[in-house]
Amino acid sequence: MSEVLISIKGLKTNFYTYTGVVKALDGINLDIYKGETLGLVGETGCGKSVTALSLIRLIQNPGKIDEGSILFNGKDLIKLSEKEMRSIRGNKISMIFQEPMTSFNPVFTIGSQIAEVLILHQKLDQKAAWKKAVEMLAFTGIPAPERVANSHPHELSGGMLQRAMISMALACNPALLIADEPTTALDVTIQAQILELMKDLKQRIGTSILLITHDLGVVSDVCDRVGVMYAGTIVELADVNSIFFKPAHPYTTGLIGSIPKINLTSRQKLDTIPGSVPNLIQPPTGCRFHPRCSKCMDICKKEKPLLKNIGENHYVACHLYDSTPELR
Amino acid sequence: MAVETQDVITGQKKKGSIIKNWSEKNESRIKEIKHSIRLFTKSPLAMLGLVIIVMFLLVAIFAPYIAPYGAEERNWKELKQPPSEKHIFGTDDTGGDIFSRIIYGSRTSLYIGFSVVSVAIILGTLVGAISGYYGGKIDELMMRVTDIFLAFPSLVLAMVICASLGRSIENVMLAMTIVWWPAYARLVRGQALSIRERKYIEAARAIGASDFRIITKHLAPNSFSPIIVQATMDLGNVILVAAGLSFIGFGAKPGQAEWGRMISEGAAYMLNQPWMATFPGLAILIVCLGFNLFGDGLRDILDPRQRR
Amino acid sequence: MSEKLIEIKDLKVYFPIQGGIFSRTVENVKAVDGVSFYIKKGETLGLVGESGCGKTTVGRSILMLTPPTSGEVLFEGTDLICCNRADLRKLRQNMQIVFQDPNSSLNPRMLVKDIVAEPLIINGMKKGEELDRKVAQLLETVGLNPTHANRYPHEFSGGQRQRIGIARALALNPKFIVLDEPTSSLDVSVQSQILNKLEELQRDLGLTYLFISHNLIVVKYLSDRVAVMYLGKIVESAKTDDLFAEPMHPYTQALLSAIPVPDPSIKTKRIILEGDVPTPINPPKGCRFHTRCRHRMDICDKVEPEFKDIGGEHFVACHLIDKK
Amino acid sequence: TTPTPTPETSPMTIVSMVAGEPESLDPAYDYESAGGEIIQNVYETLVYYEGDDVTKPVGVLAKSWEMSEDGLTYTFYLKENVTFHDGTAFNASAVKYSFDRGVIMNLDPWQSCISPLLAGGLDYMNSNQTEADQKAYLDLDSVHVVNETTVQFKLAKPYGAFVPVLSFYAASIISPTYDQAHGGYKANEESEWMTSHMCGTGPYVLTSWDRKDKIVLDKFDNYHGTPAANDRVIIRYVDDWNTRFLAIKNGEADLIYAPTTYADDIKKEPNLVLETGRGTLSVTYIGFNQKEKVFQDQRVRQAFIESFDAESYLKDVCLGYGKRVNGPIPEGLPGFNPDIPYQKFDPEHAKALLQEAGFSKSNPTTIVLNYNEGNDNRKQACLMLKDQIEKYDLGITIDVQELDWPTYTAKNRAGELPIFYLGWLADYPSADNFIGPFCYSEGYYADKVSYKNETIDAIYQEALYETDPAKQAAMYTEITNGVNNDAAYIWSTQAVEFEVHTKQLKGYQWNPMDSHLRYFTMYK
Amino acid sequence: MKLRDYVIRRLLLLIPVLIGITFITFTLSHMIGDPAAAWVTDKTTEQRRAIIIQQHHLDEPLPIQYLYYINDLVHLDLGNSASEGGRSVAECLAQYFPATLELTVASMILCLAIGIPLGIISAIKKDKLPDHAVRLFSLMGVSVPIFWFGLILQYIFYLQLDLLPLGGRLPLTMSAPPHVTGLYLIDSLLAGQINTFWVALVHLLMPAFCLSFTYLAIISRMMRSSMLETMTQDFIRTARAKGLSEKAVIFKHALRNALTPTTTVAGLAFGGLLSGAVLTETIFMWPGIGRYSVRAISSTDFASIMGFTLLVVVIYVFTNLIVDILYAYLDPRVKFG
Ligand SMILES: Nc1ncnc2c1ncn2[C@@H]1O[C@H](COP(=O)(O)OP(=O)(O)OP(=O)(O)O)[C@@H](O)[C@H]1O
Ligand SMILES: Nc1ncnc2c1ncn2[C@@H]1O[C@H](COP(=O)(O)OP(=O)(O)OP(=O)(O)O)[C@@H](O)[C@H]1O
Ligand SMILES: [Mg+2]
Ligand SMILES: [Mg+2]
Repeated sequence: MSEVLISIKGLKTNFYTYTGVVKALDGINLDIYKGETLGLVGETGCGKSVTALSLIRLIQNPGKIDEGSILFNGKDLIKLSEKEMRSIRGNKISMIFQEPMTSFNPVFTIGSQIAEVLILHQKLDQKAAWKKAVEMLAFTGIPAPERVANSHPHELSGGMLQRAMISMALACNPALLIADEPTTALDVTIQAQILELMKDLKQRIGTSILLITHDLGVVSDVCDRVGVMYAGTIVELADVNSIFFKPAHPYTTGLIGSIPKINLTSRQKLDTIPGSVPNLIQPPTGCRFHPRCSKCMDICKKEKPLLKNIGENHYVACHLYDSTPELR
Repeated sequence: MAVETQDVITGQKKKGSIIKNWSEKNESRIKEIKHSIRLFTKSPLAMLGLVIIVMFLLVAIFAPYIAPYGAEERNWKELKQPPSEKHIFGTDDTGGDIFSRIIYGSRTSLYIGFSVVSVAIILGTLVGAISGYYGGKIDELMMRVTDIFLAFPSLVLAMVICASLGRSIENVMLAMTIVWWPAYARLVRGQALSIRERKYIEAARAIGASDFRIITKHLAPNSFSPIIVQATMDLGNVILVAAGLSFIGFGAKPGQAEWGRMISEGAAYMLNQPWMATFPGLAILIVCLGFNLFGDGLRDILDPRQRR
Repeated sequence: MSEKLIEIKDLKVYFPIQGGIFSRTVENVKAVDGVSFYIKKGETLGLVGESGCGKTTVGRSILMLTPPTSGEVLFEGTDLICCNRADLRKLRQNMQIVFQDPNSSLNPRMLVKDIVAEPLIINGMKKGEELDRKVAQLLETVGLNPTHANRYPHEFSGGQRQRIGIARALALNPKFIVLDEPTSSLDVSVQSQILNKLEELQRDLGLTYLFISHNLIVVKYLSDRVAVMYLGKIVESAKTDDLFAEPMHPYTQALLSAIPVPDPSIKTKRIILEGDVPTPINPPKGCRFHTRCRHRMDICDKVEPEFKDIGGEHFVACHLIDKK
Repeated sequence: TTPTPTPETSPMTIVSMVAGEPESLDPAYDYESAGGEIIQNVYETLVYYEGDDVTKPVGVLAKSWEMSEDGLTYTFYLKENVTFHDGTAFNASAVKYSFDRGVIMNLDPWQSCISPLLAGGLDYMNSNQTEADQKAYLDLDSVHVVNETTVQFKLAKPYGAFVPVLSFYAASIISPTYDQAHGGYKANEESEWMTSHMCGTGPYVLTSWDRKDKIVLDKFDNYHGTPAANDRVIIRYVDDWNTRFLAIKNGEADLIYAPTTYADDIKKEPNLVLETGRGTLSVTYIGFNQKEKVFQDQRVRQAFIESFDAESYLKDVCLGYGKRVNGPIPEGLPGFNPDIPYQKFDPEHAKALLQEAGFSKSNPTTIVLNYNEGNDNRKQACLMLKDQIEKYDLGITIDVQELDWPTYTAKNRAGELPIFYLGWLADYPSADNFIGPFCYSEGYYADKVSYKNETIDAIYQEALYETDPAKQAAMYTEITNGVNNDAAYIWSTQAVEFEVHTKQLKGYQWNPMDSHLRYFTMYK
Repeated sequence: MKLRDYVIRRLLLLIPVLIGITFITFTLSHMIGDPAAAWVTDKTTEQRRAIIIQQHHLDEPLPIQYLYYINDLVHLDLGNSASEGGRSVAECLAQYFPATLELTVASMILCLAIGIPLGIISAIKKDKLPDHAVRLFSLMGVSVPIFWFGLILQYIFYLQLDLLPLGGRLPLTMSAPPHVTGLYLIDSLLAGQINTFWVALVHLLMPAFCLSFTYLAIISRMMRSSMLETMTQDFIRTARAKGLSEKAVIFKHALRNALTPTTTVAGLAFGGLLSGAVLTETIFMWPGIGRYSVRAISSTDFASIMGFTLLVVVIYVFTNLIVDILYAYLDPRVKFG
């Protein structure tokens, strides 16, 4: 496999709220390789977005990254000064969000908002930045980029804005693009447009992508590898085929089993995962999945399973595999 | 606040239906209240407001026990005395003890505040809820009417109404009610308009609920919190405007223990007997501050965005 | 399985837009513009389409929650549009709706038991022992612990809230339920719980569903027949398997190909539709889909294609069919 | 350019700061003291007084006068070489013009004091004032020009105090030429021009009037008498006491109007002189409206009288600035009798009277007591009375209410006030200006409060035409005793002179008939 | 809807409001026993009164009277002011209004100049000491009786510290600059009287601050909450993700968006300031319409009270209109509705 671009080790992020400490991330370990598209899936509230925001250190009050390291280009992002971190954001690592409609500032034109990144990171002057912005818009397949650049966000449709968002994110040739549910707010046909675009871009520029979604369809469509998250932990990490055809963790198994398959001919009962996501203020002891797990053992209630390599680039955090010898 | 749910799915379905025990029955309600209280205690300003309001209420209730002199007790031999041990805030130009008069004045202020605000709320809620819920022509008409009232700055409208009704506390209260209700109508209407769109209203209609039921059971309770906030702050505002009206000559009778009047009487002596106006003014300031602090805190608590 | 429980004929629902100086109605949002279909007793009709195409509006107007502009809504042969209030109220007991967003469909200030009991109370049941028992029974039916009846909705998870909504819908023993995207705000694992429950209820209680969704895969799972809507009109409807096996309308084809299939072994060639859905205020003339259609012909922007039965309960509205 | 602080405090400018602004500067219309002050400084009457005496009228525009035997005709011989501010000459026709004008315009001050005295005046007042009525009156020629310097007044009935009446500022002489040039006069209508413009013969000329701000009077160079000792007088209207007080402390004012409540504060200021002690021609009183059922009972009135501690009021509230009064006639007027006893304060007796009159806790009564807004002393007096009566614990509540001045006077005029605190200031220095309003059943106040005592009415009619001062005084004493016996009014106080000026200001003079101050003797 | 249509629509909507306002004032005028009160004083004779009643059609049926009333208003005949020696009310208003205008505009400027930065500080330091301090301060503003506050200011700044003048627009010894606009600050500059300008400015300070205190508080609160609201918006997160500094995020991206709702409040505040002038002008002896109205009240001069009310309401209504239009114009998202 190719080089590691970013290496996240033991990342813990907590939110200190009135009602208690939300232990949103409980020691995330994750490598992102150069040029790959890594999918991150999991139920709502499992910490996908927090992972992404922690990565570029945009966790806002009352949240705090308490432990862990994020190695990027040999530097630990956690230890960088805010100023150094700013020079990475939007430049080396950029991010796009779920709601294209609200992610642009309503009072500025699209073009000026894209140009802003270029002026900031590439030190272009106003005019050059604008020109580059228009180029970027054209790059993502926007017809009439000039007109779009001069438009205010409310004048454009969601699909268009998401393209513009992508243009902005790619403006500085980032090494990593984080996409937090980039298509969830869009219609099926528009979603298809954006997914096609992302696949296309991946080929054209070779940026690594961290794609966050809860749509397993999207994952299977565009990702190379998939990380499955549950309640602030990564429970399984493997290439996309392994996840879909050889899921190892009981949670992943349940997740894959609970989607209706397109090629079913008659109705059959879907798998379910009983219960619901735990409260992260008082997360279950040991394996956070144990209260919902059908294969729960005594050890699961006490000890937190570690992420273990159980096969060709297939990692799982589950006590069921404690006896499995590590492959690597 | 998801509930641990394994029991729901994995069985142990208790036969015997809903539990009858009071504390269990109201567990959630109690939890709600406790939660609100906890949120509230985290805000020092709101707590300060609450303390002020409680003190104010106690003072009003127990006025005769706290005040060293009567509300209208005048010692004609001790006019305009500066603060002393005998009269800690001094005396006024009729020999009344300012401290005692301020204490009794809290009753007047409370009386005005609560009457005006409660009548305005009832009237405003009625109009606003009907207007917001039905929309259309009724709404259009009612909103034009409130537009007209709201086109007046409140003090000015209260002033002309008082001027044409004549001078008395009752007229001041009437005028202020007339001035205040449209704001509530607006507020409730806005709430109604937004709540009307919520799906649970639709659900209620789908199960055949009457308009009356929807308004009383669904619309009203849910538009409650901004009204409570507004009402709390308005208690302060009403007291303030009433004092303003009193200052320009409407409202309280001569000699009556009313803060606005005490200030206006004291104003003429500001040069040499500043205590006459200073203390009643401080009383108004503190009480209004109490209501505003409390309301501000309530707003934060009741704002769902601030929750959890 | 042949009797038509619901039949809709040429349903139109317009929303006036007020504008101009005197706020007169200047235009209409033609949210539903001539829709006809039927649902047979005990079956599930899936209704799919992009956001804003009018799915919800159809569902709501069947229950008379939005008064239709014109057309007929027949429930067991009775036209609901002409009904008076009292009759409508009676008939309504037979029809219920479950909403997409379980957060806003439950009154946050009411306890769960009151929410579930409300339809019963409205329809004349007195408070007391019997009501409590009925509520407990309903909660159990949808798989909730009756001891939780004294809690507020926000103390439950999304899936559980959706179950509360279903319990409320079931309270009056309806024959027909409109399911307006009941799972689209839920996680997959929870979605499957709900889908299973709906399936189970239909089997046990003999319910008829109108299942609205934009997730074709879910629709496929639950529906007997599927109708595809585009901009206020149904462009195609057929038995589920027929539709998925052989979509006739170019829009259906594109829609089917656009769904990301959660199976990495299937790599379909996507048909990417250009541009966005036009607004329903001034829908395109002729065939509404012509602006985005790959097979556009001259006739398409002039003549509106007929919604035709091409056999086996398969209806399509497309000029291509005529050509064949 | 330089800043332009106009030298209003330069040596020969006197700045006086007072509270209320004039309503009008027209003597035929104005009937309040702020306007009266300006009128007295700019216009002149035929007669006035010297020093602080009010018993002996001296000629101002008149040299001398005489009364006919029957007391119906007064002949005045006028000063010569007197010019109006517009340069025209003062003469008998000017006097006639001014008097005809006053009667025809038929406004307040004339209606109440002058018109009824003149032959035909009362008839005219009672008519519709049509052109014919006006002509009828003018044809009577009740003010008759004998020659350039002689004028005759014909009275309707003999009236002993006619000469004092002529010292009332309403009887000022205005320039006919000037008035005619600016629209002349009409019946029942104030003259818009003359309300804010003046043209008289006095020591000052009206220079400007900035509404709600100031009036500037300048020395009249062609004045016929001793010219003013200063060049300019600025009268500023500042409602706020604090400002006035600060202004005089800072030297921005030479004189200010001060309510007595501030006496202590004033006395603390070393640079200020408080001129006080001499009695004004005024009486403050509390009137009972006998139309009200409660006050028809004389015991109740008596009880109220005995409940008002005038002595303490004077001492504690008025800080001694005032005098007690024993009846309607203030000290200093001919006819005042110091031997009449003061009303006495006797709470026990009062309580007994009220009990006797049927008041008890079980049958609560509320009585509304009114005074006019902004008058602190009156407020205090009312509250004092209230406190005393409520102390008896007989279920009587005194509801003290304040009313703004116009409403107060209007209600009073309509006889709608049950019990009220008011004052009466002399229009002209004569006891009948007090006895009449209070005691005669058709008098101004007696009428309002429905007080009527036929014996008194009879004595009054007689006293009016009595030309022997001693006899007249005896009659007035009889009337006063009668009224006091009837318990018709609570006599509260007689106000005293109360003026504040700086030490630098010299030449201060005061006469009880001055409507505030006359400035021409002052200098710095 | 186009902006032009929106403006026209708003202007048309103004008509019922104006009719309603006049209806209310008409009703109130007729509630005080004497409908002729506006034109008579307590010295007006009966005969004269009869003429006035005829002249102003006060003997007609009420609906007709209302039309005459409107007619009088249109011709700026607001009656005569009894408390001003019978001058016409319109004349009095014209005389006193510039002083009020000067005062309210100065207060408005103070409000914005102090309130907006305070709101920003408060939002940025949410739940920290500066936020608590600003909130307490601004709540003080809405809680303080303005007339009392004026007295206290006078006591401190004039009596104790002797820094600022007690009241009035200029010292008693100084004459007004030549009348052009009636605003002393402008007139003095026009006439080149720099000293007068400074003196007038110093006189303006205390009353303007006193008057602005209430609305300063409201504006800073509004600014705080709209700032907080804006800071939670997605586009702020985007701006941060771009690598912008916190300063740029706040001052470039958040401020523009948060200012727009504040302008509306500022518009409302203007009306509030006008009515607040009633109390402030009385305390500071400011010769404006507020003090005029209080004098009118103390002599039941109903015509003047009504005139004052109408003037204030009309200004209030029109400033709100202008602010709404401005708002619609400033915010590209606003749909005219
Ligand atoms: N500002 C915050 N304050 C408190 N808790 C927070 C905050 N932001 C996130 N959390 C908590 O952190 C956990 C992870 O949240 P996160 O947004 O990463 O979930 P997610 O996987 O992105 O979910 P979704 O699919 O809904 O976007 C959640 O339990 C959430 O409650
Ligand atoms: N009350 C209303 N007033 C005006 N327009 C409306 C109203 N309700 C719906 N519409 C419009 O009608 C069209 C159809 O709306 P509808 O909610 O039926 O779509 P939908 O297919 O359910 O969309 P979604 O998938 O987003 O739920 C939309 O363009 C919508 O904007
Ligand atoms: Mg997320
Ligand atoms: Mg919908």
